[in-house]
Amino acid sequence: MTLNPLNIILFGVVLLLAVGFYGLLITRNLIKIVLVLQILVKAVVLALVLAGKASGNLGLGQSIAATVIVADTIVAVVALALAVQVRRRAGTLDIARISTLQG
Amino acid sequence: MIENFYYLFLSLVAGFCAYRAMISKQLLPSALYLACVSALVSVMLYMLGAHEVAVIELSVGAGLVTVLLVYALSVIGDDTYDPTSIIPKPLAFLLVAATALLVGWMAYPLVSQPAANGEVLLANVLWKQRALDVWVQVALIFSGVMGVLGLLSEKTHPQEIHPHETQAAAEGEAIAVQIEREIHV
Amino acid sequence: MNPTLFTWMIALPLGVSPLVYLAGRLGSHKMELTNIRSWLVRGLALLTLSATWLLFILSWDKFIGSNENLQFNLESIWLRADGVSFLLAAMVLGLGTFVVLFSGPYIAGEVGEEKYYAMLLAIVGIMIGLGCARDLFNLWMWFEAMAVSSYLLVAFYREHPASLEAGMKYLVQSATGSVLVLLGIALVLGNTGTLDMDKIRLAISAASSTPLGLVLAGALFVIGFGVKVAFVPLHTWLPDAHSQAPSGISAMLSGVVIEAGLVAMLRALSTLGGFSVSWGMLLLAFGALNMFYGNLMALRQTQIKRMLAYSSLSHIGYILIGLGIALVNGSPAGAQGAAFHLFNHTIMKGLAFLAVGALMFALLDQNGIHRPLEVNDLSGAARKYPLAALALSIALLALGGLPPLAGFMSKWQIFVAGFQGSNPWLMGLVIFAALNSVLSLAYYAPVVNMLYRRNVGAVVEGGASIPLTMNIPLVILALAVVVIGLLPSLMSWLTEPAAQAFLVMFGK
Amino acid sequence: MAAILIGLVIGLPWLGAIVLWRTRDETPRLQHTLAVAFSIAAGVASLALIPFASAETVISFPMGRFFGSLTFTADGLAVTLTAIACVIGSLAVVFSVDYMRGEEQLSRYYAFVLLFIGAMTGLLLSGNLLFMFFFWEITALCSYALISFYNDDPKAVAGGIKALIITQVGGVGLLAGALTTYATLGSYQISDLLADAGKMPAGILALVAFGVLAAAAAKSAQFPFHTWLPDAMEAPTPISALIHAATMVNAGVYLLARFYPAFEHVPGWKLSVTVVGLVSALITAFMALTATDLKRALAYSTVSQLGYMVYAIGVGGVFASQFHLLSHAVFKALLFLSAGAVIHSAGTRDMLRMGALGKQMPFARNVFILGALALAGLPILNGFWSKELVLEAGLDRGPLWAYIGMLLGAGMTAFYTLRMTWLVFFGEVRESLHVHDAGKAMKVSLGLLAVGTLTTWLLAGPFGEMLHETLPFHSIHRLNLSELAHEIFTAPATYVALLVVAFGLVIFWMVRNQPTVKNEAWMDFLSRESFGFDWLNRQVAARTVQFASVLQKTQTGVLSWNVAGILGALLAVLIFLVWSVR
Repeated sequence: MTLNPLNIILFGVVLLLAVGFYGLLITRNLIKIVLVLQILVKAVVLALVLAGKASGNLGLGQSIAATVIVADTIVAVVALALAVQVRRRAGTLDIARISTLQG
Repeated sequence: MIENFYYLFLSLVAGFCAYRAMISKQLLPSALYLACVSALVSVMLYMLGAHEVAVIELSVGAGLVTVLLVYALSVIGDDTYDPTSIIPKPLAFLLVAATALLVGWMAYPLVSQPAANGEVLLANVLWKQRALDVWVQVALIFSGVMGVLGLLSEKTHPQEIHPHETQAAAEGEAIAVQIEREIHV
Repeated sequence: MNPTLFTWMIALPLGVSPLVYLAGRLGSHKMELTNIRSWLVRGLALLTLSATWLLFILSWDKFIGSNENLQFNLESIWLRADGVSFLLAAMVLGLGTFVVLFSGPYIAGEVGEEKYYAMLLAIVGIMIGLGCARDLFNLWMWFEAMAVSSYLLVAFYREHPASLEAGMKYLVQSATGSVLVLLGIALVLGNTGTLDMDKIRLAISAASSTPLGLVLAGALFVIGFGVKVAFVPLHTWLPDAHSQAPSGISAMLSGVVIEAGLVAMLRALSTLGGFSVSWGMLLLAFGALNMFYGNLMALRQTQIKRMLAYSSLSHIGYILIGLGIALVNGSPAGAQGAAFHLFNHTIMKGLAFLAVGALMFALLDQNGIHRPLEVNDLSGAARKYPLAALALSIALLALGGLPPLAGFMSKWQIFVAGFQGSNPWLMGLVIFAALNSVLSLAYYAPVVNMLYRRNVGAVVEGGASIPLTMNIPLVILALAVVVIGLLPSLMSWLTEPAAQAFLVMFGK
Repeated sequence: MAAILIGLVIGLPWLGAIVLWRTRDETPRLQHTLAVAFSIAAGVASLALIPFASAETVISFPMGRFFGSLTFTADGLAVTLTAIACVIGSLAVVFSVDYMRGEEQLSRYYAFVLLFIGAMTGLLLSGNLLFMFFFWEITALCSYALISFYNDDPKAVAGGIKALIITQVGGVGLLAGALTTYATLGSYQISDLLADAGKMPAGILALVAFGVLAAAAAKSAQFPFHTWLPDAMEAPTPISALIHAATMVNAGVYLLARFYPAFEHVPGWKLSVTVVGLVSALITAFMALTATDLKRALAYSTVSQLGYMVYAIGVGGVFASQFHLLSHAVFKALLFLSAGAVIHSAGTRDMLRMGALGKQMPFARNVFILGALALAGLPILNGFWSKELVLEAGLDRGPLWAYIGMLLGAGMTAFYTLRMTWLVFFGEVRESLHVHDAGKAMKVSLGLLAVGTLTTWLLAGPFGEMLHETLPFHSIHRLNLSELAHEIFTAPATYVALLVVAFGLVIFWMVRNQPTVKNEAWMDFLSRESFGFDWLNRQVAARTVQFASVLQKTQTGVLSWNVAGILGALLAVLIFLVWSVR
């Protein structure tokens, strides 16, 4: 096992992913959930560039990473808009308090 | 190698910032920590040779998203309440740790022998080879704009609703109380 | 004729979508123009869809005439229209047209009407594009665009906390799924250095053994796309979203969006070739789980839209079993049954949601009541709404798999495939599926019974009438369900090429 | 010609169903007239079809890959049962004119009755397993709709659902049989299955055979699926006559008779059929001993008599079983309809509230007695001939213990038959019910059925001849009337059976003054619970619902748990894949 930079970046990606998923599981504030999703996106962007680098096709990796950044920013914007609307209509951001649909 | 050390340091700090962003009870510090994560990731991207993406990540990820978050916070007010997790934390930890270890182990062979690097200019790839992606992205942005307009534009500005005022909120409250009881038992 | 004509099926609805929005904003400060704007928006949407149908027919002609896939490329990214693409396009266009027709009175006067139609058109174009995408990342782009354009539609009633709640769960879970898909794409890119599906296939078949990274990528595709396809236990957003969205959108979500997710998943998985039996087993396992879980959950529902949402889970189960059998056995019958059931599910579930929507519109919305429609509200509805009640009954009985309706024939075809290999496990699975169909009758039949009760309930008593434009889609879809049940080979022109394409995709 | 007649027999009722569905409830006379016209037309067509009986496939219509061809074959077995279904069905419709007078939603009622008759004839005439299953399912749907016709009554709704679910569960057996046949022989044609059954691997053939047995038992309400039929008595009485005499329950027996040559050599199959018939005949006869609900008593006797038919097939007496089916269809329709006349005017089904009604409704009494005697198997009514034929086949070719069991059943039948008649029409007045005799349309149906009860046994000769001629795989033993009479009257078994019947009658006569037969608690319990199977059904239903409500808790509606579901599934899939790739 050689410690090349890519190994360490893979470690970083997995670390960010783990933190992000853990955050998704334990967070209850809607805005924070959007924020945590952004951590996951960072991890994915890093992973895409890493994959491009590892396969010797960095341009491709870069290109889709750039696209992903923009696309997921849009998702974040819509999510924030939804959160704002939830706050206006339901009066709270706590997902446990807006869990009326069950069963 | 010194490069390895840099990467390790950056990864750890990014992980730490991400952790702080996730764990912080206040939203504003969370947003700032997220910006830090973004900045650190873009440094790593830069070091990997992905200069253009690093710039985009820095401006969009660290800049725009932070601005948006702060803006949303200012619209909402100071509702930064983030109470105890619903899922037992050890369970969440186990689930995430097991998945992450498995993913890491399975993905490892990929990076064990990196290929030689063929440098290609991003602009060439993005606008020439991947032009269709860009077109779809236009559709996506349009949809997103529609979404934001549809969700937020108000013909009349109704009174903001505060907790405990609506029936749904009351129901939600009851459920939340029940969930909290279950957590503490 | 130009072989790239099919790309206009994608471009036209997408291009007109902003125009629809702009048309809906014309003189928006003048209240007296509301009706005109409303007509303009709907007319434009319908016109566009009609033109798209024309394009569909022309490209279909080309496709069948030349007997090979239509293709188009912009530099390195290819779009190819094969049988699966055309099946998806037909489903999307068909249901989209009916939903636009149906939504006229339903959405009229709501805030954001023009955005509703704009998004409806956009999502039609996007889904057709998704069916043609042949580049892994491009596929993700279409997939993400589909998700983004459906968020607004799900949370359309933005005044209602429940609707926002459903939208929020849908958004967060979809986003999580798409992150997983992206990781999978990164792994494929890292292993093969390319994103073009055919090149990936070549690269993988050249390698001697399957790298572990690609196995991981496959799992990530299954789970990531599986969120949208509503595999149990990734399905948790579905009952909420389907029951809270406007009924036309519920029909779209259940009738085509989850199917589009399935197509995306199969496209992505097929590139990983190699050990397709494992994928087959995985699909079979999820199929059995979906079927059983969906049926049991539907058994206890009192809200009819939620019940239909759970029944979607079980029908996805049947489709997965058909596909799984095709992968495990390599039997064309399984693929055909799955393609046929995919199509039938679109018309049956579309009909069911539209009929429920029509009843909901007449019984609740018109009286200004905003709450879910309960089964008990329908007591004696057939007295007052014979057409809608009959349409709903036909849809439910077809979903339950009773002949001579469409659902019976496609389930039968899947079952035949299961028995063909004389594999005891598959035979057992088919019998389990058949018993599940019986179980599903335990919740479909009481609804039908409720519709035809003699006692006309208070809710039905006070209901308004159902407008003509809502009834037209019901009549056409109900006729389709019956006729396809009687002449099952009627749709094979569409489903057989799809099954063929599916098998080609997986290299059978 | 045969093709046209087959088209008419199936098409006329269905056309009638569509027409009646569109009629308005404000015009009941029109509805009655249309229904009678369509059903009688179908009946006439079905009778006209009889001379054209042949083993040839008459209609063939390709349906595309995986579905085979839609074929129809009008052989002796099919045309006889078709005639029973259509003729007795049309008599039930005629009876309904009086019975359903003033009821609401007649369009739904008649539409489903006609749909039912059409589906039943389709099931009988179909030469293709897939379409047999197809029609099989439609009859199940129609029976559901008709049993819960009074759909505001929770009992009727529950009875309908029960019938639907149980027959559908059995139907899975037929489904498996049809699929296996197609997968092995590449054809859905019944004739191919009969011809090539020997070529199928033994295990596969056994699967088909027992699948068909399960389907038949469920449809004919045989053990262990006998629980749905008593609950189905919530239907209007003409429906009970239609379902339980003319159409649906016969389908199971028909299925066994149809496939008998294919499965005859499957080890254990004939014995299983015999046992199913025997157990059903005995336990339901036992339940009929204590029943106090008139229609339920008749329902139990139906299952019991169907047990005789199934038993007959189990011992190889296909002709005897079909002959008994014919007799039973006629006399049981007579019994149900005359009971319907009583219930209609008395307003109750409880026999303990009736008594001495005979004086006020002499016509109904007379025909009921006629039917009852046929059911008890007294000479020279049709029930006598066919039951003796069944018993004789059993003695000749079946195990002795089964024969003795069936004899016991015959004695019990005599007992409960007389008990029913006595409780309703004779004895003391227990409650002064204001009753009136049957109406005009009712009398027409009842009269015709009474004539049938007296005479259908005369058809034995031509019936046997026709079966012999048109069923190439069955090797039916031909028997003309005088041979039949000779055989029955010279066989000592006949006299043994008659003795047992007489014994049953005498025993009832001795206890007639305490007709409620201070039932022992255990007897009541066994009857009420259908020997524990009703309890079993309830348990299965309750457990399913309970499981479902536990499962509902998994849909927490909380986003955190939803995401945990995604991660958990990812973990599970990864573990599965790593395990399967290694």
